[in-house]
Amino acid sequence: MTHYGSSLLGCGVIDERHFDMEDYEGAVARWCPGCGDHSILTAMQRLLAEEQLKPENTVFVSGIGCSSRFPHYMKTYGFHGLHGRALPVATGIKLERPELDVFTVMGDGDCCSIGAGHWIHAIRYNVDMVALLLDNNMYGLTKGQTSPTTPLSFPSNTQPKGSYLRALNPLTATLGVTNASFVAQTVEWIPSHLYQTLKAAYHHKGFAFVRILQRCPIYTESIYDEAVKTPDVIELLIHDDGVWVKDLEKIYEHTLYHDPIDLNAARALAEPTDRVRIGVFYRNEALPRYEDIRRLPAHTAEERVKALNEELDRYGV
Amino acid sequence: MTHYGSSLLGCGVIDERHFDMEDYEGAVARWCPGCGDHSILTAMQRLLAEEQLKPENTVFVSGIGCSSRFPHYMKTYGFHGLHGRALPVATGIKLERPELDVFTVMGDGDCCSIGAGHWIHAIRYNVDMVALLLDNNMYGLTKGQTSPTTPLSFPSNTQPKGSYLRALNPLTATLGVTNASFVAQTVEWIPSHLYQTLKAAYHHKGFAFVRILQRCPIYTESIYDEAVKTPDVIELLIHDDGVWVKDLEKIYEHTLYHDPIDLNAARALAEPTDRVRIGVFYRNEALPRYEDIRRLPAHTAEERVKALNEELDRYGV
Amino acid sequence: VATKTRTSRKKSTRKGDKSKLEIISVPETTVEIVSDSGEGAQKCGQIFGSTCAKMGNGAWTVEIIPAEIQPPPRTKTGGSGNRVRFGTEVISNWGDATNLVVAFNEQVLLGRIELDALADDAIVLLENVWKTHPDESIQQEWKEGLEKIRAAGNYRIVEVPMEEECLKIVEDTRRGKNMFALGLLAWICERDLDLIKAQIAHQFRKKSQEIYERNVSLLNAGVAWAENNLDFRISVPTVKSDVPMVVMNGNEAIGMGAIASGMELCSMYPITPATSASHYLGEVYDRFGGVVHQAEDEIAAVGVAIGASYAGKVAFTITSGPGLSLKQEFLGLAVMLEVPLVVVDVQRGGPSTGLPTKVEQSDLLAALFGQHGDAPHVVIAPATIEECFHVMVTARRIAEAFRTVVIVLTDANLATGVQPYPRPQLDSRWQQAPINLTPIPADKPPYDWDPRTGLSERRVPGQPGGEHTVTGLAHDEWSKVAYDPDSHQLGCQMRSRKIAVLGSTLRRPEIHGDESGELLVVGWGSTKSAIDEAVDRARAEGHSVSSTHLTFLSPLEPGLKEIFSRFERVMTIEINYSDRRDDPYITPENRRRSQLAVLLRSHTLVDIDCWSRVPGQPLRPCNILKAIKSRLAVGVGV
Amino acid sequence: VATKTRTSRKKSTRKGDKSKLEIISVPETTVEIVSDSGEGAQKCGQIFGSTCAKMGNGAWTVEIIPAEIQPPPRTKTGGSGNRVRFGTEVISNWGDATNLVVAFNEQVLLGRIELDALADDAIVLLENVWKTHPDESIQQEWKEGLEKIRAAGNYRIVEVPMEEECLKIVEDTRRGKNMFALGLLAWICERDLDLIKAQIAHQFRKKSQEIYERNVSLLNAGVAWAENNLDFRISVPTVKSDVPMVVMNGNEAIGMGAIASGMELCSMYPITPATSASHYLGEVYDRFGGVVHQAEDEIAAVGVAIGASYAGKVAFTITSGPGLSLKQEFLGLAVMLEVPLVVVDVQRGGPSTGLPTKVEQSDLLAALFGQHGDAPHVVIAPATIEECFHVMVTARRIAEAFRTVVIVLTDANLATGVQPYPRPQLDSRWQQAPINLTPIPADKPPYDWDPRTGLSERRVPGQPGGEHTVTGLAHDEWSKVAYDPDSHQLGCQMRSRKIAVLGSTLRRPEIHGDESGELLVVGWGSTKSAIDEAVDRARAEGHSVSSTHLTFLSPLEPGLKEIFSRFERVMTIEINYSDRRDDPYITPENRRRSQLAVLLRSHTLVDIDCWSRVPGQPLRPCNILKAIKSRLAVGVGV
Ligand SMILES: Cc1ncc(C[n+]2csc(CCOP(=O)(O)OP(=O)(O)O)c2C)c(N)n1
Ligand SMILES: Cc1ncc(C[n+]2csc(CCOP(=O)(O)OP(=O)(O)O)c2C)c(N)n1
Ligand code: SF4
Ligand code: SF4
Ligand SMILES: [Mg+2]
Ligand SMILES: [Mg+2]
Repeated sequence: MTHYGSSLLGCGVIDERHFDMEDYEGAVARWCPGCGDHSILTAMQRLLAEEQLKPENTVFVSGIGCSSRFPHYMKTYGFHGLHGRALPVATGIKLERPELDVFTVMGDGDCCSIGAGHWIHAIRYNVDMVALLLDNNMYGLTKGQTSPTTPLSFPSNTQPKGSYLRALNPLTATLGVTNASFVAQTVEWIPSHLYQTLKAAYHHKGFAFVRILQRCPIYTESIYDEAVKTPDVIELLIHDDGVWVKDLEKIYEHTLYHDPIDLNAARALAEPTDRVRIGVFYRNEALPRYEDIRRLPAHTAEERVKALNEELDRYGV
Repeated sequence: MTHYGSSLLGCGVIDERHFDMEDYEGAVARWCPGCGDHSILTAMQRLLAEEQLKPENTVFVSGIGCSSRFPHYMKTYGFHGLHGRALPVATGIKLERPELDVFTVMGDGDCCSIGAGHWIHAIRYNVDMVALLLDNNMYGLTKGQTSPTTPLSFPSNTQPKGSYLRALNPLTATLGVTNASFVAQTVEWIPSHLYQTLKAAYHHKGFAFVRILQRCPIYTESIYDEAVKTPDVIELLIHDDGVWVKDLEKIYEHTLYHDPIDLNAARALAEPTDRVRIGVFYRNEALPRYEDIRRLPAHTAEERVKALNEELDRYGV
Repeated sequence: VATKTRTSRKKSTRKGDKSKLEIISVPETTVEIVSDSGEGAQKCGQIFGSTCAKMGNGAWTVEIIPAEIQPPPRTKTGGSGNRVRFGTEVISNWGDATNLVVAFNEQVLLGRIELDALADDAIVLLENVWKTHPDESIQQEWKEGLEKIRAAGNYRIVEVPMEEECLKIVEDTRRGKNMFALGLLAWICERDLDLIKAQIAHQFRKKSQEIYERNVSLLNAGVAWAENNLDFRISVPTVKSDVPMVVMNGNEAIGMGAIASGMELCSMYPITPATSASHYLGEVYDRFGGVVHQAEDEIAAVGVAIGASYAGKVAFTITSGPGLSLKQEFLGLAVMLEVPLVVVDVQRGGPSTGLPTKVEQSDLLAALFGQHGDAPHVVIAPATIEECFHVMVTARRIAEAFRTVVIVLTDANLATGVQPYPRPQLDSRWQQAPINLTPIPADKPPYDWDPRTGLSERRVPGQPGGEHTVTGLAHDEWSKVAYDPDSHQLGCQMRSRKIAVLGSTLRRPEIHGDESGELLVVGWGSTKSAIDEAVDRARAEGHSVSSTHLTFLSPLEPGLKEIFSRFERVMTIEINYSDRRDDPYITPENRRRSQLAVLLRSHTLVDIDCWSRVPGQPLRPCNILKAIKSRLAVGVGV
Repeated sequence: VATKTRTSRKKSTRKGDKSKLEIISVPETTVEIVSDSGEGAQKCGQIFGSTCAKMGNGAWTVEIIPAEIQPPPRTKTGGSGNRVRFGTEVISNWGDATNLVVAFNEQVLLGRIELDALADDAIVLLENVWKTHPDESIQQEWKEGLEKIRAAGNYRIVEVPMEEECLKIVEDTRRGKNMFALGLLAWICERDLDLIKAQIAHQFRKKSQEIYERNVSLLNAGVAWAENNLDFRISVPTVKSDVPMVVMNGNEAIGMGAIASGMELCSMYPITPATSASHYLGEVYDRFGGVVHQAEDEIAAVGVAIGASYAGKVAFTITSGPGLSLKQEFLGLAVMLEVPLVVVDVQRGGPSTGLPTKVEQSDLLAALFGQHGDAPHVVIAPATIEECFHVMVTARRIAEAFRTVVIVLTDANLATGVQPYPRPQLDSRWQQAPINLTPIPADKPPYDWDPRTGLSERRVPGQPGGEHTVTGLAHDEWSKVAYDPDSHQLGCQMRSRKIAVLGSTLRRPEIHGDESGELLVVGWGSTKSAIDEAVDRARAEGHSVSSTHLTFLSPLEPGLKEIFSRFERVMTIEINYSDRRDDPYITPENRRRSQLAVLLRSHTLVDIDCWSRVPGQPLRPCNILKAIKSRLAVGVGV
């Protein structure tokens, strides 16, 4: 993301603080043992340390869900809001304070079900933020209901005989929306790839949407089992403009060189296959960012009063 | 759509009524002179007459907007509901009464802005209905505000300096959603193509989404001007499984033979060009329909009581 | 309906001799111009209205809006135009009835008559091209229409060959009649032609000089025709006010007030009748560093506003009933997080989509109680267009100082009504302070509630050492999720307490009329002026009645019970639904009462009666007067 | 807190001689089992609870839920399990305090003690593996923990080597201790082991026989250990009820009630604590031709239900507070269209996301007034699990007969509480009639309102000749958009009238206790049994207090004012927020009162006081008793 970090705070003075990963640790994470959210939290703390982001200028925004507890576990500013409504809040924050680094953390129900309308429009606005979809294919916090990304005929408490619909594909859905500028997929159980993807998303200028396949040992353990155990299932999308983790090809032999500027290819690659493709599907920094389009020079109270008096003149009798 | 029409009503007796277009005319349409909605209404009345749909077994569902006044002007059952919420209501109707023919009429604000979440999910459910997007690129009823489909920098009352974002493309958005089964585009000023497209949508088994480019002489007159005046701008997608209006090629010379089963091609074709492509982009009847998946045999009151008594036995002390 | 004009005209010497010009001199009069939509009556009415204001009259202009998007020509429901009530003194409501009307056809006039818009002795100027219209059926309609009109009241009807006269100047009279009509009215009401021309020039500033001139000659033609053919003029003395005045509608006032308060973001989704405020801001806001964000829906609109408020500066969202319903969940969140937020609800007819363009006051209880759970917050209702301006400054201040949600309830009557009022003397201290990024000491909790007041200091991202996560879950002073009984009880208590503290700073409402008596009428919002006017008339007739008007609905202003106790009867007058006392099945026990009455009965335990209607129109002083008298007629406690 | 057991034990002869077994014979007792989550205390508690029910005891089982998704082991807030209160008579609430508790570690026990869950003389069975735990710090925690525990009350503490004993049978004691504990409780409380084994068999029906047997041997081990080491048993006589009984929780009752009412569609979006009702229906509904539709959000959920209702059969949606807020707009539409609809709100702690798993009664005003505009509808609140079943039949009937929205307010206490109640005698007439497709005469309007009652005949698609478009805009009897004053006034009147008509069919509420006296306590919803119990105790102590409980909140039941007038004081007791009389800044005038109190004060003008708390727990009879006494202590009208 763009860096205004110190502009407001440091006012010229060099900020000599150094931050370690621990400096970003908030409350003790209360996810289940083996929950994929833990490793995402770690990767994020590593990223912030690597980028030396100022805790006070970083905001994590979330909805409601297991995944949405994320901000509580970071030692930054956080907004744990309403189920499905993280993106409008994050958009408002960036509109008022473009200099802040904003990360939005959502679950699959949060983002793709109740939040779907905001999701589509956040992609359009292309506000400069990182938007993470922690996708465990299930409603976790409410104890196991079918989500839009639940695989066909996978059982849940609301659909005990198995999900009635094919899973929604968050990648093709995102890629179908005009102004999509960054679309990536990664998995929480390959830390190096997860980290590099978060990093790429962070450095992207615009709305960086990352779908993270996330294990939920409680409700969807079996779903990612194979993908976790057999490297053969994974296919790496590699490119200099995307994510290219050195040496990862040694473990995951299926690789595909894909230029993320190619939208049609991205859409085709995003279609479901028996492989799990991870990497950056699409990336285009040429697209305008809403908060830039709307940015205005600051006005002092006096300037406003002066201008408003001129305005009132127009209405004088 | 599938026809249970007489099954409930006629109970074996042959229904000898014949319906002319006039039989489908409700209140006098109160759209502005030159409003594209008029010709859509006419095409629809023609379709119902051609298909001899029973007025009592046909339901038009809409949201709120100029376009959503549509049901009032039809002499069928109608549900003029809430802004953005037509699709859930229509889904409920089909769940309870699959034998009814349901048509959903939405505006571009209605469907693509406030209704976006329902739109995405209605595509997923693939309920067997016709869903029309009457797209005048503007909020009409509320007197001219930018809609998601308003072209970049086209002015409106809320964005007088011009729309800030590129227009959302309803076709690529729809095609990005898993289970999309019918996606077409037509224009209201070519009645024969409009009619054939409605007809194809009606006969499609599943959620038939049709974007109709609709003129609004009051707020967006200029937008479709060129497309209306110069046939050269139009490009016909033709195919036996799509829409193929005899002799139309004589006027509109740009034609493209496109097999609507090819999803990748459909997505590529749906991308904006300086041509206006009309026809069926995608069509796939192999996909399951939600109301079919969920349909259950009817139960009598007595059967229910009996089964519930058995159930209560399980809870007996 | 009886009117001042009538009485005063009686006084003026009437010879019945055409050569002698009758001057109807009155303290106030009400003028209407009504046409098919598209014939420009509204433009004419607006210019006439602001001319009155600019000349120093008190004036109130309201729109006459057709029901349909595109009504058919020559229909009763299709009428479009304006009503302008103006007088020597301040005028703050649309009054009882029209004394002078210019109608472009007899059908739209009939529509107005059926809505009981005209005074019984109104003067009617009626385009008569229809009389001789080629289309037989139209001639027939005219004949029958005129009979109906004559039967309806003792109108003084003057047929005007508007078409004929205008054709002398333009071909398409649909684009000209309105200026001719303006000329008629200008002459009759002795309006300043230079002021009118100046406004025509402004109206057509983007058009060619030629168009301007054509309109002026149409205006002059109207003046000339009136001069040559009419034997009366209406004279409403003007007194130039000594303070500078501005003239605008309530939504423009809301917009300017938002600017004056220093709010930088209006996050909205279009909905009538709120939208025009964002149209206004869309035009000018960026000159003040302000942004109008049109969100994808009302939920996103309030979410964006909350995000911006959380991030530093109080933002606002503006909507109407259906949008309020959609925002309820987010309002509860803002209350819980103690993020300041201003919400404007420009009320319209309900329930559901209801009457989108019409006035109603039926969102009061939803604004007060619509959020699930216990979510104390502030609700304020401006009563005049001037208050629409100032309420935004107050609302932003309260939202910030008390870290809470402030809902501002206006309505379609204020939103579209145009009135001159004293020009606000702007103060840069009304503007909210720049974002404060001073570091936070480690031992200071994000909710450092003062246990007595429940108040705490606002904190925004960027303040070093202040890192914390706000949450809609029950939480303690450190904003940590806390489900224990004490934490939740304390949080609820602190959020409620600060509203009581705000209440303790309020003044008791003023009484219009005697401090005690037989009947007290209580109102809120846009009905103030109509109620006060009715009360004045009742008092003039010797009745013992007073009125009071509430600006704060939550917290309520102090002293209400004591005030009510000084009157034998208390009743609210509102534009929302209540069962009538004599309706079948309705008992004093199960009667559905109007919304303020429900609130005040609970608050004061006084047996507060109500008179309320949902006509989709502002209330008329004369009808309020009737209600007052009939209430005085029945015994106490009935 | 004082308890029955204590008193009665005093009576039982105590020798202090180990060989002599003490029988603590009591009319009722309360048992808790609490462990770290994942150790299966809940399964143990459920089996124990339903065993009590099956043996013919009155019993009430509530869950003890940890705050966090995955609480760390051995923490005070991490306790998970059940409380079972059972007795000879009917038991309908969780009571005051626990008399016997089995705790898997000292920390979760401390958590319960801090929540004041234990009776002062409670018997505590405590796993003591921690005492000698390799980890020093844990040994330390144990030492300090036990000191705290001893300091907290006069508990009779028995250390149990659960780990040691279970290891004789299984390696992983996390999967076994709960059955051992069940054995302990079974022996102490003289429970029927065959009934217990049958339920273990049912619990593990999908698992192997071996697993079943392992659990049974753990059970037996627990029984044996108790027999050999304990010198007391608790005896609660059972009387087999003469009517057949069923045992379930409130959400299961809601689900079965929906089936009994003939509703075929539950359109929902998951939200705690409502979801388990749809889990239940998800399992069984299709056997009744019913569908659980999980929509994309709450708005779509209610929209789908309305669509289905409109198309033929009344459908329902189920949610909790946040979902209610989101549904408000659609509820207003259903009222306006007069489409029947049933909405269940299983209330939880608010505002906002609040306390998702905890009980509260704070959605009352939002349910009554949350829709913008005037939208009269029905609100009902069941008070017991039995009523949860029957209310669904009533709600569906009213929704259909009155063509309106019926909101059913339950809460987390009813949703998760498990209790035996008389088995419903099903009646096929409870089922809604098949869709009626008879043709409609041309002259019959879609809203053929009876002008006296506002009632009209329902019409569904498929009825020839009945074609029309329903609209949320103001409309006339033909469902044609109508903005004229009379049409809108009439529509509002008809929609209000029919609710009054429903009210006229209701019975006045019954009084628990004397028909008049010093104090009347008014409640609604799940607090009934706790209030009545407290009132009984107060009366036993000679106080003049009665209680009454409201099932209908809109329309209100008749005769309330008259009933209230027979008591010197009236107060509501609710689980929602109210300012305390003695809070700073709080005056009788500005005091925020609990929600039913607000409603009843307005309705009856009686000075109704309130005592309400938001502990995130059901109220305890003992606390209600305190409140009653303190209210009686202060003078009238204070
Ligand atoms: C408006 C609203 N609806 C429903 C809920 C209940 N709820 C909380 S989290 C959640 C879904 C959780 O699933 P997901 O978004 O996938 O996140 P996860 O827990 O799997 O990380 C739901 C339905 C709520 N809190 N608010
Ligand atoms: C909940 C809600 N929000 C907003 C509105 C106001 N409103 C009515 S129609 C409309 C949009 C109309 O535009 P569109 O959907 O494109 O339909 P069109 O009028 O152009 O045919 C809006 C915002 C409303 N009625 N309800
Ligand atoms: S339930 Fe699943 S998603 Fe939630 S914390 Fe546990 S493992 Fe993670
Ligand atoms: S405003 Fe536009 S869309 Fe609406 S009726 Fe008129 S022409 Fe049609
Ligand atoms: Mg999930
Ligand atoms: Mg539109």
